[in-house]
Amino acid sequence: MRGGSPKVLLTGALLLLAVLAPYALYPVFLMKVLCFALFACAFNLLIGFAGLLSFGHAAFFGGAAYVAAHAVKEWGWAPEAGLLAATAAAGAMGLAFGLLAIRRQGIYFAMITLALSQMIFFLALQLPFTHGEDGIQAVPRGHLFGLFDLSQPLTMYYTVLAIFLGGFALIWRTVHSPFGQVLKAIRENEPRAVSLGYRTERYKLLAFVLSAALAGLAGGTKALVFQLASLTDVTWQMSGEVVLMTLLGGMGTLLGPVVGAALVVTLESYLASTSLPVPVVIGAIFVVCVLLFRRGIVGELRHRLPGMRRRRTDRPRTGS
Amino acid sequence: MTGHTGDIILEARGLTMEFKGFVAVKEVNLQVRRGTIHALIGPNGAGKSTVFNLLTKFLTPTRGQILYKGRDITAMKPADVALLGMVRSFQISAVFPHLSVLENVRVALQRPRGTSFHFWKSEETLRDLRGRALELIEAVNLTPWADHLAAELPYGRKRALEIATTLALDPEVMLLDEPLAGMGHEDIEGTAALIKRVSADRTILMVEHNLSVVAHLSDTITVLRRGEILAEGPYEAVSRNPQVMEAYMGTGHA
Amino acid sequence: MPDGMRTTAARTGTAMLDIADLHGFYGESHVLHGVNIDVRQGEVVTLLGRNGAGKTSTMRAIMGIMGKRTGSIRFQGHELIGMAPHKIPRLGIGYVPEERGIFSSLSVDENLALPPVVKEGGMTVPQIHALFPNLKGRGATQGTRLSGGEQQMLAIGRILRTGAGLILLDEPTEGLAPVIIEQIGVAVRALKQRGFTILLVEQNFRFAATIADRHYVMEEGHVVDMIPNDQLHANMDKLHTYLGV
Amino acid sequence: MSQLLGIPPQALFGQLLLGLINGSFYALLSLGLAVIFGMLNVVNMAHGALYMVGAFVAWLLLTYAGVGYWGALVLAPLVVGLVGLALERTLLRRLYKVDHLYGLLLTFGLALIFEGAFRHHYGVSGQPYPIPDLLKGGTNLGFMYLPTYRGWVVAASLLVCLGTWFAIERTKLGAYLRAATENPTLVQAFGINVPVMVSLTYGFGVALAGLAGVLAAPIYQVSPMMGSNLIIVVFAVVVIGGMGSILGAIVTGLGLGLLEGLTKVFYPEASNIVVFVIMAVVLMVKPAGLFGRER
Amino acid sequence: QGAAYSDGKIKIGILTDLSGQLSDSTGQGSIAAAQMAVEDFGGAVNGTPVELIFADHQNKADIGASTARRWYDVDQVDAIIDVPNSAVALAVQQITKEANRVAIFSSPASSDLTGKACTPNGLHWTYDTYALAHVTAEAVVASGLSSWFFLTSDYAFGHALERDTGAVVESQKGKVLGSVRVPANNADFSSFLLQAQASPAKVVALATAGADTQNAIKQAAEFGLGQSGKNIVALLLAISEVHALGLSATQDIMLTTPFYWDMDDETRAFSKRFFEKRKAMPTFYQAGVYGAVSHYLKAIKASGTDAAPDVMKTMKATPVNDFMTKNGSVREDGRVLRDMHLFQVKTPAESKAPWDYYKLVRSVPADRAFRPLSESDCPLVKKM
Ligand SMILES: Nc1ncnc2c1ncn2[C@@H]1O[C@H](COP(=O)(O)OP(=O)(O)OP(=O)(O)O)[C@@H](O)[C@H]1O
Ligand SMILES: Nc1ncnc2c1ncn2[C@@H]1O[C@H](COP(=O)(O)OP(=O)(O)OP(=O)(O)O)[C@@H](O)[C@H]1O
Ligand SMILES: [Mg+2]
Ligand SMILES: [Mg+2]
Repeated sequence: MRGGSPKVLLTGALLLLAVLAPYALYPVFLMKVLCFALFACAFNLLIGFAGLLSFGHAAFFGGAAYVAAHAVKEWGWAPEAGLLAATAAAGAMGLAFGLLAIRRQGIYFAMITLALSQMIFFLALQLPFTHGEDGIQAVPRGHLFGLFDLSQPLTMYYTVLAIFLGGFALIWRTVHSPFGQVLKAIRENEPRAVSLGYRTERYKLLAFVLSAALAGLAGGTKALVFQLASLTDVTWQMSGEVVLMTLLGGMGTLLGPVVGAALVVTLESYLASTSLPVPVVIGAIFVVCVLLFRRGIVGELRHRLPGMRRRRTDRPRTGS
Repeated sequence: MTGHTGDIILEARGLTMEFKGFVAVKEVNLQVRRGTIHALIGPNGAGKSTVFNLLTKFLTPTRGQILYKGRDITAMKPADVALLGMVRSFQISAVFPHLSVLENVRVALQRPRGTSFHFWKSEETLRDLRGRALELIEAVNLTPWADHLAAELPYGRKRALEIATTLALDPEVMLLDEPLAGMGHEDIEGTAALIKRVSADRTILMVEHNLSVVAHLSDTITVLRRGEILAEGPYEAVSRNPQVMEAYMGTGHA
Repeated sequence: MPDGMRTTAARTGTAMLDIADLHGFYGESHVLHGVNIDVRQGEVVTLLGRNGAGKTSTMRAIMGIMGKRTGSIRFQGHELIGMAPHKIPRLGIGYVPEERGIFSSLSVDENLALPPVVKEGGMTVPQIHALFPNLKGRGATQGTRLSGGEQQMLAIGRILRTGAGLILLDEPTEGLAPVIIEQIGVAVRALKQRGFTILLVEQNFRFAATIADRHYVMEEGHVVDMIPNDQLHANMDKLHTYLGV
Repeated sequence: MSQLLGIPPQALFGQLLLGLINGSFYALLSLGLAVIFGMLNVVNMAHGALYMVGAFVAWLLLTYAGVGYWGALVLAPLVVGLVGLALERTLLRRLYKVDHLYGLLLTFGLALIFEGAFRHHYGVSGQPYPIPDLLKGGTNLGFMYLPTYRGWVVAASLLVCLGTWFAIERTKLGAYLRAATENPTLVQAFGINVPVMVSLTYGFGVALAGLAGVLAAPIYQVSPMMGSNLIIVVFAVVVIGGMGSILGAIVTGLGLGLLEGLTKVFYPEASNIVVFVIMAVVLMVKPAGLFGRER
Repeated sequence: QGAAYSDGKIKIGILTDLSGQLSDSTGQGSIAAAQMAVEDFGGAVNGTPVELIFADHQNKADIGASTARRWYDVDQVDAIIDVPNSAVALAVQQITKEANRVAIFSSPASSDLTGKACTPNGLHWTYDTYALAHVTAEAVVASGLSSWFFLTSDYAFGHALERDTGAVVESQKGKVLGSVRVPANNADFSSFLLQAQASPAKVVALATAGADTQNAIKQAAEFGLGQSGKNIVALLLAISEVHALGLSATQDIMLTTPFYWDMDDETRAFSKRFFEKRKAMPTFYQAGVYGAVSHYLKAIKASGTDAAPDVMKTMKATPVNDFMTKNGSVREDGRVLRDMHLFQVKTPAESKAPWDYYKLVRSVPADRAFRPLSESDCPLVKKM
């Protein structure tokens, strides 16, 4: 891609790192990071590039996890089919949510998505196929395309990496597509976009469905990695967590959510074996981010390092 | 744009807008002739912007009818009106602040292409629009700014960018809400000349307080006061109308 | 931008309000470029100028409700720049904004009672009703249901209650029928008689001429001229070029 | 199982009464949210946590200072209100210039901190808070046994709701508040210290949550998580009522309490989700909520 | 001989809830109990030191699962013990089997752990839903209370309890007169309690857990359910919760538990030591952790290796005997059989000292308390 060699170098280095990582770090941990990174990237597509704060993204993430787990375990589908089903289901949910919520903005949008996701939570608790609070357990990973044995940690890792890269590439492409241009314009000034003849609701809806579907892909992948789908992933706290990841890394930056997800997952797993109260630490990070680093880590870096700010077109909307 | 000048391209019949009992626009009948520059003036709060919002469907009138090229557009959505070729600018400068000047214009240029939902295509597919975008930017003297973010432009230049963006859609009817507000003298002249130039093959309805520009540019002037039409006609006639002097221009020079 | 000329007339008396080299900004746009104005106790002074000349902005700057301002605004010895906005009216300055600022969620009576009394000697409600008979009997009506002219009366009336000695009136005649303008003219003269000081923004300078002692002319964010009312006729040509009419 | 199918009218009456009791809690909590949203444009995600803090302060007062229920009824909301005041002054205030969503995110973080800290200190089992002696016992109404305390809760919260409504809609102070919501700059230009008023409003709004917490303490176990589940429902109430609408919050709170009560009889499984279903329907028909104004 | 243990260390992971709903009844108390067990064992097995680590699963199955995996793969943990929360336990069960280590579940409830989700690597130590249901129903009906009304949490745990309890009630010629499904995390029970009150049933059974049970009990007292002649039975209630609610709210409630501190000298001795550490009496979960750790260490010592199949075999072959367990045994499906007891909570007047809360109603012997193998759907159990 165009954009100078430092960018190419950086991309190459990151890719190499990702490929070699499982030899240095624990693969399950890495896979978890990748799943959440994809989830956060999908969420960021909405908040960072369309200016819509969804407080109900857990519904897509967790809902899709159930779909993938059920399809693979109960129907014996191949993993790739399960993931496809999960993605499609999340996309469909996104369409339903979107049709209800997209006409509202800002806080209203956040509240409506929150309420709708609570409905999904209760469904997840009630529907027989989800097995209530026990969740769907012992989901077989199966063989990818009938060839690759996913119960091998490394095979699974590279599969997850490929899924993540695929999702990330799609988001990258979306942001830098004709559609992405319009999306940014809408985020910047919706009435003006309308006056130019864009039916902005449809664009926002498509962005919402895309984001939901990708969140679903992340959730489905997570179900395969952990071989379970549980209520945790549909709670509203999970919706809050993905906001935190994105905020921490930098809304509206492509790499930000990845960094944010890696940090939060690391932090959570570190805090698990200390006696520090996890929610307090997470809450404090939230507060500090909102007050001091609204741009997030990657956002701040880009802001501080002049070389990185050639074009600041990905900045999130602030003010009114 | 082959339509002969003189026929009515945009018409409002009995247009009324009430906000919770407050009548902002009252029984306005407005006829805009094709190929003319039509100015809407009046004191602050007279309802000019509201009329604009009604004509472009950003507001739905309480009563009345809007006809565009003989077609009733009263029930249409704003984006659809724009698709029919009637595009507006805003009173408070309306650019996309964190897009570059070039991108601002390009967003408008890409719309007729129909690829705007194509999230799987590369931005590069829009590259061929660059030439046309630069032409438009040149037309409003923004060439040195082309790669800057719109947010970095001084106020007056933003208005120029807005005109360029509006022109990018090649509209048949342009509605400009105070296009010169906030511009310095030199910009005013340039922009007024630009408006004159682009009016050659289209119709322009504008709200403007700068009376000398209005006098210079417009073929017809409608004076609004408290939501109602007070007077209408060419500048000479309107400016001598005592009611207009009193309500708007002041009676001091009479 | 060249500095606005400094008026000599006002220098002689004690200025109640003294604005010197005032600059004002709305976010990125610099709209006041060094305004100089003096107003003496008991005077009626107008600001004339075209749309966008900066008249309203000057008033907003006095009230401290403009984004950023520099220079000096002294009122009875107090420097207003840097003062918390809510303290300024408490010194005895009342503001009637251009857009009237009638609150739709408040009734007429509530609107009238809203601004706190800041000084002795304000008008009572019956006195205000006597001044603006239209407001009588409308107390329970929702504020914004009143006609434009009535809203203007309400906006002026509620400031008269507060006893503020200096009243800033921003285009009190805008969009009003001539009869009402006349009525407001009567009111302003009455106020002057009672010792109020008034700074008035007016487009309608024929109206201004009937009530004012002096006129400042603004253009592009600064004062370009000061004309005492008795020299108005002699300066008519100049005014025409300033105001473009 | 046959008793459940044909419900005798008296039993239904009892259920409606209980619905009203719950509704009055919703009303009290959503009232605070509505006041805060109306004035500050902040969706106060910390509301549930502060409700919990209110209950805990009551318990702490009882346990460590020997201050009983009636004292707590005054002191706890005061303490919570002061906490709110401090939060507004030090944290929230910095966010008014940026997108309102940041207010939501900040208070979300605060909620996590409050709940986490109390959980860390006091565990999750919760603490018992006794019903005050004066309100012990109950009355047999014939169709149901009504504990005196529940009766008091309805009366007290309705009183506070109406009082708040009166203060906002019918007093001078309320006029300032309403005016400042419409046009804060101008109200400032009349000599009213709007920033202080905003702080006080936030303090008052969360004090209402604290009061609800004290009222709830004798009914529910005083536990760190008591607010976190309730708050989502309360948000739905506020959205249905119309954000920022005082009357909407009160009426919708009571109405939804009743509806939820009925659901608990006829289809208990759905009673947790009925509020959200109603919300979706309302928003489709009236996007600004039942009493809300389009913004 | 130390050399027989894989990495020169015996490592036990206590996977528990340190911040959530169950942290008071398990949590730090579980860790303390495990430490006591290790200390009592001398801190080493045949000279190989025993190391204890712990983690908070935050009641999230994925965090529990990834912690378990990391413990097995990276930290060389030999056994995971405790694991409150059935969803986490089921996930850990699966991972333990794949890693071929040992998991001893002392705190989760789901009887699926030795049912359809049983593995050769897992033991279910302290209790399960089946035992709670059976013991409670049998003992309560036997004491003459035969008509029941259920307040059931509307999720799998509640459904299982109601189903199992109801079946026993009816098999004992009792009657289930009604039930109401209570949505999860529902703080207000008044409506449901009113429905229970309207029913002629003598017993109101709470098939609920955690905060729900606490609020239900508190509000039952408020609405005077006890005075109106109802007997409240809590199917799952820990002493920490009784302590939190206070006796005036909990008096006369009946509950089933495998352990109460004031049963005999041994339980009192252990509990006194525990109390000194934690300022609270041990719950049956925490007592179970002590037993589980001890039994594991004994088995490791006896088999001279920490290889899971051998250890499991030894554990199943060894009778369980500790301060709370008399003549317990481990069955082939991983179920530990122990006596269970039905208690009634004392009235404030009956209680003579702090933590003097329960009086014994009757005990049910191990062989009758748990699901018989013949009914088991555990794949390990070979059916005739
Ligand atoms: N959404 C609204 N709700 C209530 N009243 C409104 C609304 N929009 C406009 N108005 C009122 O309608 C009247 C006309 O407003 P409008 O903006 O059309 O005036 P204008 O002639 O464009 O003035 P300006 O020259 O200041 O732009 C004003 O009195 C205004 O207060
Ligand atoms: N809130 C604002 N943000 C940005 N620019 C503003 C704002 N308010 C006014 N301006 C600009 O400041 C300049 C001076 O405006 P001001 O309202 O003071 O003029 P005025 O002399 O009162 O005009 P009018 O006769 O229209 O009332 C104008 O160019 C106007 O566009
Ligand atoms: Mg003005
Ligand atoms: Mg070892």
